[in-house]
Amino acid sequence: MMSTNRIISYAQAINEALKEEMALDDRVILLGEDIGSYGGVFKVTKGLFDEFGKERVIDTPISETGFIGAGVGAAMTGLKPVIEIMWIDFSLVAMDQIINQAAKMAYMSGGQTSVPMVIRTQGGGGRGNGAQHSQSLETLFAHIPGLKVVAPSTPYDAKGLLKSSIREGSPVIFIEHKMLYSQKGEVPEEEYTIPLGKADIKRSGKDVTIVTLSRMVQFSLEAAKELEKEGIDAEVIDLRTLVPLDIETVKESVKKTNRVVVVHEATRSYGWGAEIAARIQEEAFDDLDAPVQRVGAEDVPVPYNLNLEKEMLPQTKDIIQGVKKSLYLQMETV
Amino acid sequence: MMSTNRIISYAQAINEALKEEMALDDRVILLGEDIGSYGGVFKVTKGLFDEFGKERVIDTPISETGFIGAGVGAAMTGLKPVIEIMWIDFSLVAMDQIINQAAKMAYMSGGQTSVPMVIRTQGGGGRGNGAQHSQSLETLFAHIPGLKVVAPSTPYDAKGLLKSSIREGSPVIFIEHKMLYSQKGEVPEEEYTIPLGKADIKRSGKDVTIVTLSRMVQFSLEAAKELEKEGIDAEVIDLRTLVPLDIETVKESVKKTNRVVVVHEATRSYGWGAEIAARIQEEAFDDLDAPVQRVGAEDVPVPYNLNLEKEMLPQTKDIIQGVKKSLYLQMETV
Amino acid sequence: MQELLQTYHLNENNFNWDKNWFIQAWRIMNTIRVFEEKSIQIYKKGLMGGSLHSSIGQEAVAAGVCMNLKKDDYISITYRGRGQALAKGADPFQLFSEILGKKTGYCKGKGGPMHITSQELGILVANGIVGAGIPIAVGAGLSIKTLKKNQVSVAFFGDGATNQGAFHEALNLAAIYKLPVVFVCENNLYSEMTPIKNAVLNEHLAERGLAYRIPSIIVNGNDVRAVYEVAKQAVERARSGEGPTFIEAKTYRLLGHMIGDAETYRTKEEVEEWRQKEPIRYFRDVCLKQNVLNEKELDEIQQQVIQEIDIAYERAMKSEEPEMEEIFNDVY
Amino acid sequence: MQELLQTYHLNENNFNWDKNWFIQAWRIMNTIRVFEEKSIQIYKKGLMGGSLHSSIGQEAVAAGVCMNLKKDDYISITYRGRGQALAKGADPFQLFSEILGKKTGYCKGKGGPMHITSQELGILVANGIVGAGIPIAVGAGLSIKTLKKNQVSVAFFGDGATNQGAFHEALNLAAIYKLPVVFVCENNLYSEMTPIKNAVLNEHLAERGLAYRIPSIIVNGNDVRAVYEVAKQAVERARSGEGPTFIEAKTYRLLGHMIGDAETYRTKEEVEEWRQKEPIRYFRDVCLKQNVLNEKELDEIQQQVIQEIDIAYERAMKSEEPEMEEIFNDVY
Ligand SMILES: Cc1ncc(C[n+]2csc(CCOP(=O)(O)OP(=O)(O)O)c2C)c(N)n1
Ligand SMILES: Cc1ncc(C[n+]2csc(CCOP(=O)(O)OP(=O)(O)O)c2C)c(N)n1
Ligand SMILES: [Mg+2]
Ligand SMILES: [Mg+2]
Repeated sequence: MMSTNRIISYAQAINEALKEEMALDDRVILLGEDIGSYGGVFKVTKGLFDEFGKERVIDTPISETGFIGAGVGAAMTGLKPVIEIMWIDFSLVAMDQIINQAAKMAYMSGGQTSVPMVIRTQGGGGRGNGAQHSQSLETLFAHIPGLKVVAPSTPYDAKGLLKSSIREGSPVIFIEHKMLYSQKGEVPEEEYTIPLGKADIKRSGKDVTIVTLSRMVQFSLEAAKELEKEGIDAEVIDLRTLVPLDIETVKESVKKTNRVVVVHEATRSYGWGAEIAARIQEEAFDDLDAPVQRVGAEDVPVPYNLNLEKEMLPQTKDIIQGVKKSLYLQMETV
Repeated sequence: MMSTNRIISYAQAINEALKEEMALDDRVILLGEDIGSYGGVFKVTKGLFDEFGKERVIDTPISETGFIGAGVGAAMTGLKPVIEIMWIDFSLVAMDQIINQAAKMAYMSGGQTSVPMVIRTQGGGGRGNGAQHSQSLETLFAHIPGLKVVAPSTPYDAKGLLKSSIREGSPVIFIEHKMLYSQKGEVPEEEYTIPLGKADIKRSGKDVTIVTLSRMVQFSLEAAKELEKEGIDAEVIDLRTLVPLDIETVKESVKKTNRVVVVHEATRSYGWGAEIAARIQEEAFDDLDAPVQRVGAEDVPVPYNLNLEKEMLPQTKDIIQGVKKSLYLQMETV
Repeated sequence: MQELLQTYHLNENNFNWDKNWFIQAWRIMNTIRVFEEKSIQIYKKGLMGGSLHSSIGQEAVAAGVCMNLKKDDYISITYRGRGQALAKGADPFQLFSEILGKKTGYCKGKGGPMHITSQELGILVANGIVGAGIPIAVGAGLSIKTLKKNQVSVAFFGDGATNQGAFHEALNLAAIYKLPVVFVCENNLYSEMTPIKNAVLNEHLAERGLAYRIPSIIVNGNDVRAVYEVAKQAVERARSGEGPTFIEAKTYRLLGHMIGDAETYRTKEEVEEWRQKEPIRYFRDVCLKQNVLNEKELDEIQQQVIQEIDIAYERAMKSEEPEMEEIFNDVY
Repeated sequence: MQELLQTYHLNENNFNWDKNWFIQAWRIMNTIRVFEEKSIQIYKKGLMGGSLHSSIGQEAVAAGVCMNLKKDDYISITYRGRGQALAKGADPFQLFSEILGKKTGYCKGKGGPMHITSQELGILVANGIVGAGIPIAVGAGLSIKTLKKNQVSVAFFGDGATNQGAFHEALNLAAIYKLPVVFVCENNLYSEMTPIKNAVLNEHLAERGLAYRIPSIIVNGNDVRAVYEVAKQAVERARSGEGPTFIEAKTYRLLGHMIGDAETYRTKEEVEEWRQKEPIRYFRDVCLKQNVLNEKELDEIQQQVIQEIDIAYERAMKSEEPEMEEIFNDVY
């Protein structure tokens, strides 16, 4: 990270990325619900309508299949659409356009066409939004060849990764976290980008490797702090992108720590943590002194009640417990 | 399996299950495209329209969101819909009704309502149907709490599992394989059901455990035969259902063989094989003498050209190779 | 085709509710209003999670439609659906409990304000996904027809929902299968912050019903009597096996999309104008002008309602939270 | 609203193509027919994978529409789309190569018969998902408008596709953004084995365009001249910034849904009746009756076409398979 003292929010960082890329490249347009003069329900597109006009910041009717599909067609014919799906849960009404169309277009055409499109959306729980507004669905996209999947954890990463995503030649699912929008962090004035597929070590440590992304990076850092008090030195790797996956950085870390905990907010079973676990044991079996632990949400829909929701989603204490398990420490000590 | 000599096809077995359950329970209705007097494009519903009439075997317009949604509503109010999605790839146009509605209804209502509905569909490649008609999408459903996921490999299993699925009180995604429809096998005259969540050991062996389902069971059995010639004795476990997952049977096997290969037709990365690998290393770490190997399709869309498709999808030779890898044998000998 | 489209005008001379119906309408609309106001307080006090979408200004639609329904008739509603639930007979205590996330809520506190369900009252589900409840209501219609019941199924949804594919597919299914379904589109002029006039070219959303050859009718959604009459016809058609009807009820959302909405997308004047026409004030005037209910009677009912709602709220506040183990129940 | 719906009747006296246009129409339609017949042979010989959906009987729609298009105009087509591709100028050799899975195919053999694309010819994509190509065509329209190009974008789809949510959402977007899009619904009376009359209540699918206030026109899809005229107006409207048009071309699929379809859902008589009205026979009669082209001229062109197709086929058969490494290309 370049030196800077400028502190802005995650939402503002994303806003800046959009603004800069739109200024740089006329072909970048925005599509989505209430993103125009209102600036988006999470205020991420604030000011862009005034700056770039209604031809480039386009309010849509509530028809995600329609406007994602239109994005695919627009991307194939010269534009670079950045589309907001207001909540990741709503991507499910447009799944055909994402998985059967956007993801497969380049391949089915033998490379003739491409879909340089970004779908920005936000996921995750923590606000009591209930079962249809709190999901972490990144694994669904990561499993589909043809899609890149990004999920930033800090304002700095959000900006740099979004700028790269917009410059990609293929569809990118860019997943923000609702609980991070107001979080602040350092973001330099100068331009920068962060390449997709490069994990970031958010904390170095030697005893155990925590592999995570998005909001769980924060929780993992908190867990690491707690663990430090007990003399456990955790390394926290922020994957930043699931596709491409930077397994090398993870393997490097495992060589050193010999223990891994994968942490995600998605429900545990068949979640992306399984892929990380599978890869590590495949490719670094002999480096492992203990099974890879997974910390994820319980395998149930997200309940509304805030206490239940908290219990259902992974928390700092669950990460601590996962780490201890991987260190074969007594569970009772947690 | 009961003793019998009756040999019928996978398609016929499914047809029988539908027929029997419809005869048994008036509330069972069928919905889908061309399933009526035509009997379905794969002929699975043949004869049912004549037998049960148009009130119970209902042709739908091409509107999967509409009729899956109607299925959800019907299931909540007294019917037991069995819905055909002609190709699993088309489920993507109805993903909201499956994931946000069917899967969450019971939970969101605090258990007041339930959705006893089966979505029958067929997936997989091998026929040159191209990228939008050859996918193996079972992992997407398995990751969603609230859905059960079944994928039978034989006529016997197909019939018994479908009958159980129809009797379930919650939504079941029942995934048939297009290349299995004409395959024949023993199916007794007498009634039977197979409970969801019980894996079946299709071949016992002591040297390595192959964990698989659907069409890959056949390929795995072929691989086992080949391996036998080289003195390798493989156990082949057919999971039959991903949710519920019978990890116990797998772990039992691993205790004996100490080596596992997971085989699926879905693309490898973030596929369900990762979950199996993750679970085994979590719960049977000390039983493993080698990393769990995964054999899956390459991480690309399914190409049309039949040779390319074959190369892209897992074949018997890939399973053999996976087994040898897990036995630390030279790859060159394959 | 055009002949399937009608605009309903209430004939004041021909309208003959007896006094009890006036009282009932008044009571239901006030119950909704007071409940919603209390909910907003709850929300602002930070006592609940998620977002809160108020239906203040739209009470006449819920009341007018549901006054035609029996307990075992079905309704499918939305995140903005506590009003319809109340009109269908929901208990304010259980509703408050639900939005407070209490064990005593309709969904044990697991559904929340967006997902009110009452199996007992035929409230199928309140949906957080725009448009998604429409095919579900159609499915209930399919059950009714297949099981030869005498019920009807009503789908409530907004103007914005008519742009979703689910709307389109569901209406066509109801049309071709001739299902006992009533589609009630509450056109409150906005979908979130987007005026419906920016999202469709149609002057009347009822035009959309015609695409499926469903009889479609436009009604003043702020006049509970007019809504009642139109819904009555539609419900009767449905019950007698004549198939679906599409109702466009023209109304207005007096508050923001959700509590906290900056409402930069509309003028204070516009809101004020609609406030003059809002259903409770309007109905009060009708009652007075026609000498059905006097000031005192009206006020008394209102006071009763306020008390009932207060009691329900207090009780809900004192109720228990669900146990943690609840997390694992009701998944399958 | 109703005023937006029209039925087009060709005025024989007013119709003034010059001879070259007649020749072109004849050539295109025959090219499609012969190509399709050859494809069926290929399929029956087991030389290709997947399924094959023939457009025999529907040639006039592809020809009549595409004769109005320039090379850089866009079309979005379906699994039944080799006809439209040919009408848009596709090379039979590259098409055969594609359905044979050869390296020399439009998509290097990776797309197959259902997924013909030609970036160069503006063939955006052939879709295997019913309805999915419609929003994609709308997106191309959005590019044209945003980038201020003089192109148009045409979406071809079937009668059955009008029941998909994607159709609904896409038409509304094109309407409100006034995009240069022409929606061409080939109503061939069936979606797979289901007669469209079982799937909608509408007599004319053009009624559906009205729901978005899109001018909608019904045309005899078996008369290439009528299709041409109607498409001409639509394309002109689009190019001049007046927005989308919906065309319902009434036609008939003379063969089964796919090769191998048992066709139990319709009578031989029905098929025979339509065979009498099929576009090539019909157009031949027109040419002869109006003395534009004589038997000999017509036959000669047909013979040329047959030869060209044969040569293309032979060349394609001799072409190479793609390399195995192709699997890993073009994913991102
Ligand atoms: C599929 C989907 N897209 C977007 C949203 C976000 N959203 C919630 S309410 C709403 C507006 C709905 O407008 P309308 O149907 O008119 O109902 P109203 O809120 O006015 O009652 C939107 C866009 C959603 N919940 N679901
Ligand atoms: C979403 C979806 N549902 C179902 C199918 C299976 N299917 C393929 S073609 C077809 C019929 C389409 O009918 P129509 O739109 O009239 O086109 P036609 O085949 O007559 O050209 C169906 C149902 C599909 N490809 N996609
Ligand atoms: Mg609205
Ligand atoms: Mg058709």
